Amino acid sequence: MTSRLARHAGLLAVLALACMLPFVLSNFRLFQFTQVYIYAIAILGLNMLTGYNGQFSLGHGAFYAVGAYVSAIMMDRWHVPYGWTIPVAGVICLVVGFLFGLPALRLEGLYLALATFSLALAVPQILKYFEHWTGGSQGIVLSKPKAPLGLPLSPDQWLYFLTLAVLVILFWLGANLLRGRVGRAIVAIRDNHISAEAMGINSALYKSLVFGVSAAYTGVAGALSASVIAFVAPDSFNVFLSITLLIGSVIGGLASISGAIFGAFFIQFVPNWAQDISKAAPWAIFGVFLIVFMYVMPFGIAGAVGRIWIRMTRSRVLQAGRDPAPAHHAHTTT
Amino acid sequence: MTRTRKLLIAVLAVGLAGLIPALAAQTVVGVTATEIKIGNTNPYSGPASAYGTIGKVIGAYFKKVNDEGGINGRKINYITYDDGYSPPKTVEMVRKLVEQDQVAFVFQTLGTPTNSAIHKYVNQEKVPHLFVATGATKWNDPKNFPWTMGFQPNYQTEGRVYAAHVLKNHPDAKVGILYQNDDYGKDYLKGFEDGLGEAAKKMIVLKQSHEVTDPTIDSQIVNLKNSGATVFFNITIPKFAVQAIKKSHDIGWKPVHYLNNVSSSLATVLKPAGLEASRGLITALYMKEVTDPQWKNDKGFQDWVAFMKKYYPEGALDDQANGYGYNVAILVAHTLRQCGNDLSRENIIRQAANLKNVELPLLLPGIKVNTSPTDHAPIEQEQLARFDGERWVTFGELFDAFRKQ
Amino acid sequence: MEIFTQQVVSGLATGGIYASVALALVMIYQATDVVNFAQGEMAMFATYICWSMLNAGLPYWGAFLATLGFAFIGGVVIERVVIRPVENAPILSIVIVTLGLLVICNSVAGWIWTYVQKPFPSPFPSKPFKVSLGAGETIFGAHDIGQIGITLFVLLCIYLFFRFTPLGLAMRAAAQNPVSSRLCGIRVGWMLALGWGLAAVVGAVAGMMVAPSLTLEPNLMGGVQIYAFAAATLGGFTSPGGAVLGGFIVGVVENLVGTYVSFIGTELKFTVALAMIIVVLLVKPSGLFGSTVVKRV
Amino acid sequence: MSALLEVHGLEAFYGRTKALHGVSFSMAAGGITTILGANGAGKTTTLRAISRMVRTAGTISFEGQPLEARVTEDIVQFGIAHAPEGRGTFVHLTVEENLKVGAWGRRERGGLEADFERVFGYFPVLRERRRQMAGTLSGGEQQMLCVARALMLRPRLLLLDEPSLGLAPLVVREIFRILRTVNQAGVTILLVEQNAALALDLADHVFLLETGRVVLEGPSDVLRRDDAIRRAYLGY
Amino acid sequence: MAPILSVRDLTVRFGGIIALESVSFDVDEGQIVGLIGPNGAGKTTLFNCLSRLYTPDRGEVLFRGRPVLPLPPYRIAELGIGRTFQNLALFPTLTVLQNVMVGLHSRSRSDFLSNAMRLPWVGREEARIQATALELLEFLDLTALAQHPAAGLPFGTLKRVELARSLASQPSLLLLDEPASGLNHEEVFAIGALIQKVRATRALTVLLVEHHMGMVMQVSEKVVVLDFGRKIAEGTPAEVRRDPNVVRAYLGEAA
Repeated sequence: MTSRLARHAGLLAVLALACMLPFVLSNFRLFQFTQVYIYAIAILGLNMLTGYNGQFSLGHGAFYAVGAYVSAIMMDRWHVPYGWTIPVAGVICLVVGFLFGLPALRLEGLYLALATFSLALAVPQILKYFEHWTGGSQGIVLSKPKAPLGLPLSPDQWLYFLTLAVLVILFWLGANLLRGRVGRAIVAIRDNHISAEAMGINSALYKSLVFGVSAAYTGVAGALSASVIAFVAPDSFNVFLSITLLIGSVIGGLASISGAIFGAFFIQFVPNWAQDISKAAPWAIFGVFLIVFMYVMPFGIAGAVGRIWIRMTRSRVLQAGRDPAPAHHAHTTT
Repeated sequence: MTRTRKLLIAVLAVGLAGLIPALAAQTVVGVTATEIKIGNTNPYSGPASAYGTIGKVIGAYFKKVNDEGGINGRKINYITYDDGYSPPKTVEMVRKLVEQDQVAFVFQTLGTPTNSAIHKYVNQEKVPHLFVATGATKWNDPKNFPWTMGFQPNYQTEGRVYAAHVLKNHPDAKVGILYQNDDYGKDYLKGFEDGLGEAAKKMIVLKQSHEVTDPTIDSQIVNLKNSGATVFFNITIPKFAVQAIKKSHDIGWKPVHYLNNVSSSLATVLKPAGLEASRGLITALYMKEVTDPQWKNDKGFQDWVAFMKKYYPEGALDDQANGYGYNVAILVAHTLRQCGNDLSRENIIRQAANLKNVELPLLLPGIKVNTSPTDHAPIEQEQLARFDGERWVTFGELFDAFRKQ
Repeated sequence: MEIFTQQVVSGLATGGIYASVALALVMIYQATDVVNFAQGEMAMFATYICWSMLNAGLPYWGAFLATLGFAFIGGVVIERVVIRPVENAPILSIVIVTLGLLVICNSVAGWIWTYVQKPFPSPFPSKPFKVSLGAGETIFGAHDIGQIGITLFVLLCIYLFFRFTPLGLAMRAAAQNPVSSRLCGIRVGWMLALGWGLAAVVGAVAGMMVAPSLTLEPNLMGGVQIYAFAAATLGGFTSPGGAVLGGFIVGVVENLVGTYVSFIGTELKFTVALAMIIVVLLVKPSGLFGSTVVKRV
Repeated sequence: MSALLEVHGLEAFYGRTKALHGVSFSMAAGGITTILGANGAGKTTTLRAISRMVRTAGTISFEGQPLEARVTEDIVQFGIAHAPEGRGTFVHLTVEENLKVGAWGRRERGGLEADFERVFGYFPVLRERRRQMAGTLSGGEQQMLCVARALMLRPRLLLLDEPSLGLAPLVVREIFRILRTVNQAGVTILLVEQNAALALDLADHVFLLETGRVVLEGPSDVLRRDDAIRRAYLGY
Repeated sequence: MAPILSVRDLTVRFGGIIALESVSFDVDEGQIVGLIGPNGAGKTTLFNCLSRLYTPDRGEVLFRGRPVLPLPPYRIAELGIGRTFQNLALFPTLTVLQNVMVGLHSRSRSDFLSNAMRLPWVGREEARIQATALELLEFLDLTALAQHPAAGLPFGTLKRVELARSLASQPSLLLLDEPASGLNHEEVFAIGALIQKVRATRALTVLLVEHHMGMVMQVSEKVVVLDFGRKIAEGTPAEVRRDPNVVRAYLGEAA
């Protein structure tokens, strides 16, 4: 029981720290952290699909874009308060993802990855095509939301707390989902879909639903980003976004909840560091980072942390109810 | 500190517009006795990385300024970040410049979507947003966005220049248009269509778009030829301009070919496309084409070459962007000199909006920078030119968008 | 009719570009089960090497061959140095490594050669052919024809190499059944490296054939590679011939859709091409010509 | 007769699981030795250990040269051919190509045609199927191809893993007849087999493995009468 | 007593190869039936038909008189048919406990939404699932390994984990595919005893595919022998053991 307690205490400490940040950090830093949280939500969505369920997606930027545009269009055209647009974006992405997940059932591995990649490529074009709604390539300029109820917070502080709250709720929901009956089924399908079916799991339904949930997470992240950046344009959601999310997911640790946060920090800050190291070819530095990371931590940061943790504690008896899939074992089977 | 500033902003917000200058305390940020901090974002990576060199050549020019003693004894501390042409990244980087690095002003941020993303922010924060590197029209809107200022002639204006020429010389033409499917292409298109006015519907027989990620535009050229167009307005960046010129030549389509200024480089567009195939192209220029042999003995050009060799030897001498960056860096240096010792943000934008007949070494002779509090478009003159197989030959009178309004 | 044939011809020319890169992608996938996201960038880099040699005064074919040699060595070295350490890592980790390679190639090329686009010579005459087909006249670009020819020639070479040489046979064996291959004394690791080397050669040919049409710049292959993915997916990632055919199909269909389906027009033609590919995949989940052997991904 | 293959204290591991617990035996040149035992007794693992496909401890020497430090790819250079369990057919290659792959590891490159003739002599059906994809062959033909492929190496030692697996008795008998001919042509054979009667009939020497240990050893005609084998297989 | 499982005229072809040809037999409630035959005889193919992984070309499978073949694979567990796999089909990244808990999937109901919200009843169901799983682990002497990932455990242990997982769905018919393969001598007989114990305590019917004749003979009440896709013998262990066809199929004929 102590380890579980320690875990909860640790989480609470991190959360407390996160809540204190707005009173220590500058608005700009807060904005950066807000972006990290947004990425983390998106990556958790991708992790559910790719890490836990084994369905590869190179196109999650598409759902991010859909979420952002749903939110932006609602705010811009119908003056819906931003707060309401976030769940709506999530629900719409849930449906879109589920519908995309149905045909995707027929595709495996590489072909699924490339089909989703196509989705990521097509979305910016489609956004431009429906200019009447989306503002075309000019995009939609939004207003940054202010703190409600006269809270004495700057817009950045307010958005930070809002994003943090959404993050906590979504991570809580995600963790619940992944550690329960459904989560075990999701991983079981990835590990061995034949025996999963033999255990009574309707893998077609589960895979489509996971696709939907995953898209919903990423869509919520997109909707949050629309408010935080206060601008949406097709250029914000090009194929690099999908690839960046995938990088964050793999570097953070695929089948891991905490990995989503590590990965988000990576994609937010490492390109900036790369820039500090070399102005001449920042991406070359970033590329080297990627390769070195994969050499040193082939199972991502969460995988490496997990290993170090196990080595340190040397305890084989771990607590029940933790993540069903230790990341360092993920995908070792085929 | 932040609280007082917030208070200040609150006070300012309730003040009447006319009273603002009187009430406002002068905000001096990013300036010390020995230094002035300038912020910039550029796409050093990503799809628009070809323009990254602009950020670099500006840095090289500021080094030259610093080597020569700086401006009014202050060295320029030029901070430039990569935004990868991604609007969210631009927001982040500009906020970093403004809030963390505390630059005096932001300058030459590149790209329309990227600048759109920070447009509101810099104006709310009252940070001068000078000489942005995009040809959209919205930067010249001093009423709503008093802190933002454009630089180059805007694409819509240029589109109107061509339209006027078409109406005058080929009133019965059938017009075919190829444009890049983004803000840049659509701005040109809008200017051109507006310029044609009522005649647009009748004259334009086919519009074809392409994505910047498309490998080729052959198909579009084939369709344009097939439409029977006798005038071709070509709104593409250099890579596609080369293809368009080559392909239309190859398939034997010989329209009156208007090529947008963006792709007017001899070295990177016309030569690869074939000088013969390029003969007769019409474009509108405001800068000296750095690869055009006619400027070989021009003082401004020679100065630029000498500068490039000394301060930016790795930069390409056949890249118009390096000439562009040089021009704009000189303009900002000029503006700062004009500020004298008052380097408050208010004065910087005030001076930037008070440039009178400034000449830049690589502007075409006769083209001058002029701004005013109601005119945030520094360069508004353009000159039509026709390619004679060797160089751009200017013709007709200088077109001045501002005067015409 | 004239427009139709002209669009088909220009689609074939563009399709030839996609096909040549798709071929390189398929080669690595067949040899090593890895989808190399850096394929296009490696090709671009090799093309720059060729450009530098041409600039230094080497004759075209000399530079061409030297570039192939460079590409081969480069491919082998990349496999041994960059890919091998992550050979046993999860497949997505390998994907990330190739993405790293992609950004490195792109960034370093921009750093060395700048982003200014450079004309790249074609070995073929510049004068186009005009052919009367039925109603009107159809024009074939000489370079386009030459490039399609070279792509088909490379495909033929690949076929001959794999079909008739002991080394080609060993590579096929190693890709199919590494365990049995080891038991037969085949050094599977080196076969994988060889696969990368050859794919790099195929890519370099593609780069040198593409560059005259698109002009050389570091982002030369960005768009092309995306289409090449589409082509390889359509044709089937396990079939070189299918990938080439997929390239032509994508090129032609995209042009025809853009020309004849007016409400789509040119703005959505790529989207439509992608949608088509997804539909094809749904009917045939491993592409038109792909084998149904379940591959590790 | 000097020992061709000598195995001493061989242990083998799959991950952390130990599959062999100190197997020792030696084989003379020229004979046919068979390893018998129930499923999971470690028969296949023993062959895999010789071919360096599993992590091992202990020594393996072939004609006095140690094999432990070698990698699988090198084993063929000693003249050891391994026809693996499940046949390891290259299903997308033709029969002829499969045979060519089998010849890849040998030193001398020439004489391919002669070798084809030799193995087609043993397995005439393969000659008919020469241009056919190996995947289209029947199970028996694939097994023949597997042996033929191993013979293309011109091996001195042939490791054979369950050649009777899933085959009709008539086909098995045919294959075993050929193995005898091959042996008479000078190839030493180490055979892993579940069909005990057949194996005992073919082999001159037998090892019985049980749970990773050699429990019984001797000439086959002696062991044929031993109940241990019956027990190991039929459980009574 | 009506048979719990009836296999009627089952025929499966792969390409040209006939894997099963007109196989018919019954399994009576409460029996342990052994299904034996040499490698490649079609035992696993038959099993895969029963759990709907393959669709036979002809024939019928009735479970308690109800046709099984029209159902999708994931509905089989619900009916009360559990199975294990020949080469272990555990979920390697899940812990032993979680593997067994997946086995209870068909005996639990909570959905995506209620799981994510962790509604009180989900917590109760989860507790029930876990308690049942732990009980099974206790029963199979696996409690100490509950939190260990399935990957990396010894083969024999994994066999028991798989057995536990298949029991979790409280099947009335258990299909065991080579439970003894890869086990050592002592383990084989231990698992034999275990199967009998399971049958006795859980009121099960067991259909057992097994290579290890000793074990089959020890535990089965009835044995069905397949060879080359055909049923060559059926009867009590003693009868089958004496059947010359069986002896020939197993020990082979000396050439």
